[in-house]
Amino acid sequence: LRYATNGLEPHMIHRYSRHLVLPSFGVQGQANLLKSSILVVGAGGLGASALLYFAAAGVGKLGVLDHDKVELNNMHRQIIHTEAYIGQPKVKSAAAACRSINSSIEVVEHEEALKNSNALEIFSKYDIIVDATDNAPTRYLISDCCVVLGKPLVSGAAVGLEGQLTIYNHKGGPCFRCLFPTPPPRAACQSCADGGVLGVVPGIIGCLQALEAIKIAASVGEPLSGRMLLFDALAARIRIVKIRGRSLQCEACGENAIMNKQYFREFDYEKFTQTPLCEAPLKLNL
Amino acid sequence: LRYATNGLEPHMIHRYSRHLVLPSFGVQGQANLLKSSILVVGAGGLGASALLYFAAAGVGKLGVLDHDKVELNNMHRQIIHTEAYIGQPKVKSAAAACRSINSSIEVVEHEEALKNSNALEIFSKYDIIVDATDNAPTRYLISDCCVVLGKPLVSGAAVGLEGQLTIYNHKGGPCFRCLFPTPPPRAACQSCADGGVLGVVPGIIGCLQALEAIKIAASVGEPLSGRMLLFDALAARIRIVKIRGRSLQCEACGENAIMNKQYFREFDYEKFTQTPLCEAPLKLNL
Amino acid sequence: MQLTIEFGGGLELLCDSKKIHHVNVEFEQQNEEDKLTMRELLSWVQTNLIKERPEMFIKGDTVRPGVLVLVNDCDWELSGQLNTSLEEKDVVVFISTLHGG
Amino acid sequence: MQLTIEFGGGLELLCDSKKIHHVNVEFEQQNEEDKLTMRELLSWVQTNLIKERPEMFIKGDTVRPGVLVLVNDCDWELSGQLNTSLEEKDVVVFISTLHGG
Ligand SMILES: [Zn+2]
Ligand SMILES: [Zn+2]
Repeated sequence: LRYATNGLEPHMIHRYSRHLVLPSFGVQGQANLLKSSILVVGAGGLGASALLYFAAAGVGKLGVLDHDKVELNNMHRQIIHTEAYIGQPKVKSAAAACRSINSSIEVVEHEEALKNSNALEIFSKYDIIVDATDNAPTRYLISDCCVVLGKPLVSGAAVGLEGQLTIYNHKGGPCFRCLFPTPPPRAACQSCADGGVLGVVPGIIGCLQALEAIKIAASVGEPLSGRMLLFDALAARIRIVKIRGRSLQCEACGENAIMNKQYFREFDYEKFTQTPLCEAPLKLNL
Repeated sequence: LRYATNGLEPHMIHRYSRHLVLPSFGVQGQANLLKSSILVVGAGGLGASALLYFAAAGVGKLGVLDHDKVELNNMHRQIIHTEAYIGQPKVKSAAAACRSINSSIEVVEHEEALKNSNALEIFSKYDIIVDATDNAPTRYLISDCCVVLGKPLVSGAAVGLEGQLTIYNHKGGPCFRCLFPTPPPRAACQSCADGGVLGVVPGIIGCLQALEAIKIAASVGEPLSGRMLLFDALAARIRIVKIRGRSLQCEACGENAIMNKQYFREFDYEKFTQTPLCEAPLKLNL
Repeated sequence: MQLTIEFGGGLELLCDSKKIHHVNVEFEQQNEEDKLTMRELLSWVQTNLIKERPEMFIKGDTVRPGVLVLVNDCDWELSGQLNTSLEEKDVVVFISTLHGG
Repeated sequence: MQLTIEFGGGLELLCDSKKIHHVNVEFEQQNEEDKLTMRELLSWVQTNLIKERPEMFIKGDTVRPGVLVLVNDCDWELSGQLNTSLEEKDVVVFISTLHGG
């Protein structure tokens, strides 16, 4: 077999050979991926598997953003962190794991909480944003920031034994606010901390987020935009449903949208959703 | 919150707290999992993610069987192996990774090729077998061995941008031979080595294998038995289809089946499938 | 009219943790062309299936914010929302969006 | 008769790498109750869709070993295999089983 190598170095040809021989991915797909940059917001249950597969696949620049530290009760699902990193920043642990499986990519550590004041600057350095966070205000903040900057957003969520996945703000598709213009009541927003989660469920959704972001970065296939995947792990049922397109009335991306950099920086996401951006973890009393 | 702890030690209650609070999993599901034993045959693309989630979730005894060494061209999909282990046995590398994320479970290394002569003895030590291998003769061998020993088999496969998943030989469901009594022609059996594979595709299937095996081990939910999941990564389409039940004519599990320990030990899987159990890897000429 | 009604994303907790309901919805047909719409179905569901915390399902005359409604695997925004008319054997899904990870 | 015919697991390579085919299959109806069966469809597919290596699709009078056939997401073993009769708008999937990992 002989291929056009498209500027790939010999060690890359060897490492990614199983991608290069794929007719529907090939040298061009790999070259696109190596030139791409992806930011994963959240190095928890969703981010763990997504980050490892991004690093392995050869995303050129891989950003990790988180402000938490690794805890023992993360270990049942956050397979990117080893016990040796308990008590240390998740970003540091996750970046080390990514580098240990692929030393030839750039891994960037953003050890900070995501806020209105830093989101635009950080997001603007990446092509694709992956939402691997765990609360409603952060999800609105991330979506709005992606709309303002025109970045595609691969959004995953998992609680209990269910997961959900879609792509927002991609090629004229809807943003998070198009689907959810009004935030849900706070009682409807269970997190993995208070509701629990079967560890492998965010693992599956995180892998699917990695797949969708890799497809966008490599320019291959049909992205999961305008569609949503609904996963029921207990029943082993998966639905992929058709969702609405961009809403003309959307405050973020509609015809008369008020969202811009200035408005974004001043928007109060905690007040809007009646939920703090960073929740104090529930303490179990056993 | 206060729970019956069912013999779980305090460090386990802390580690698995997000499982314990799940009404549909809970303390009983976790206790079942901690008492279970699972063997993963193959520490490659499928085994990589499956093993990590088994270890994280707290499978009591986790076996890894493989005879290969870690190579650079595995790294794009086999996220369990770090660059530091290139050239070393996959079993050693995978076991070290599992222990680094959960030192409280037992990890057993089987560094050998699976053969008629060792399969019965090894499989008999485990409750559930996970087929994460890459060729047709081994898949027949594993299924037959599970039928002879009465073990459920969680079977996954991935090539190119597609994946497949089902459970064989579980609670009266079909075995691999019920579906495929006659082996396919050798030209129809592409491996990841010659056909290529997008790294995250076996990652997704491996996670789904982990989920299904965890459900069986914990006795929760509806297993994917009598059903098969068909995954098309490029199109982002997933079908879960109904497949035939156990075949009365099946040579392995049917009414007049000839398969038993003796017959199994002497069956020539290479001749039956016209394929060697261990293929020499394709050399790329770039 | 035979319908399948499913709940997910935690909404099943409002109906005894049962996710899938095969139901027979009777409604008063004023004339031949009169069809059951999602507007009527919502109130039928609230009366017949929701066992607790109805405020987690309905707000005003529609579902509460954060609930996606799917008719035959398609967002009801695409079929007319409350005015979507239903046919025999349709599958209606109510699913609460998840935020955890 | 309008049918959707899909190929997967590598079988699409036999038909110009096209996975989904929306087709109109005409067949000679001897009488009113005469229905198109999978037996006739197999030979129609072989003639009209398979462009190369037909031996990778058919062996004898049925599909080659290792190919699963699904009619409306259900294994054709459950509906009578070659004798399965088809209805308007049915979806027939031919998928080769994978062994890689
Ligand atoms: Zn919008
Ligand atoms: Zn059988």
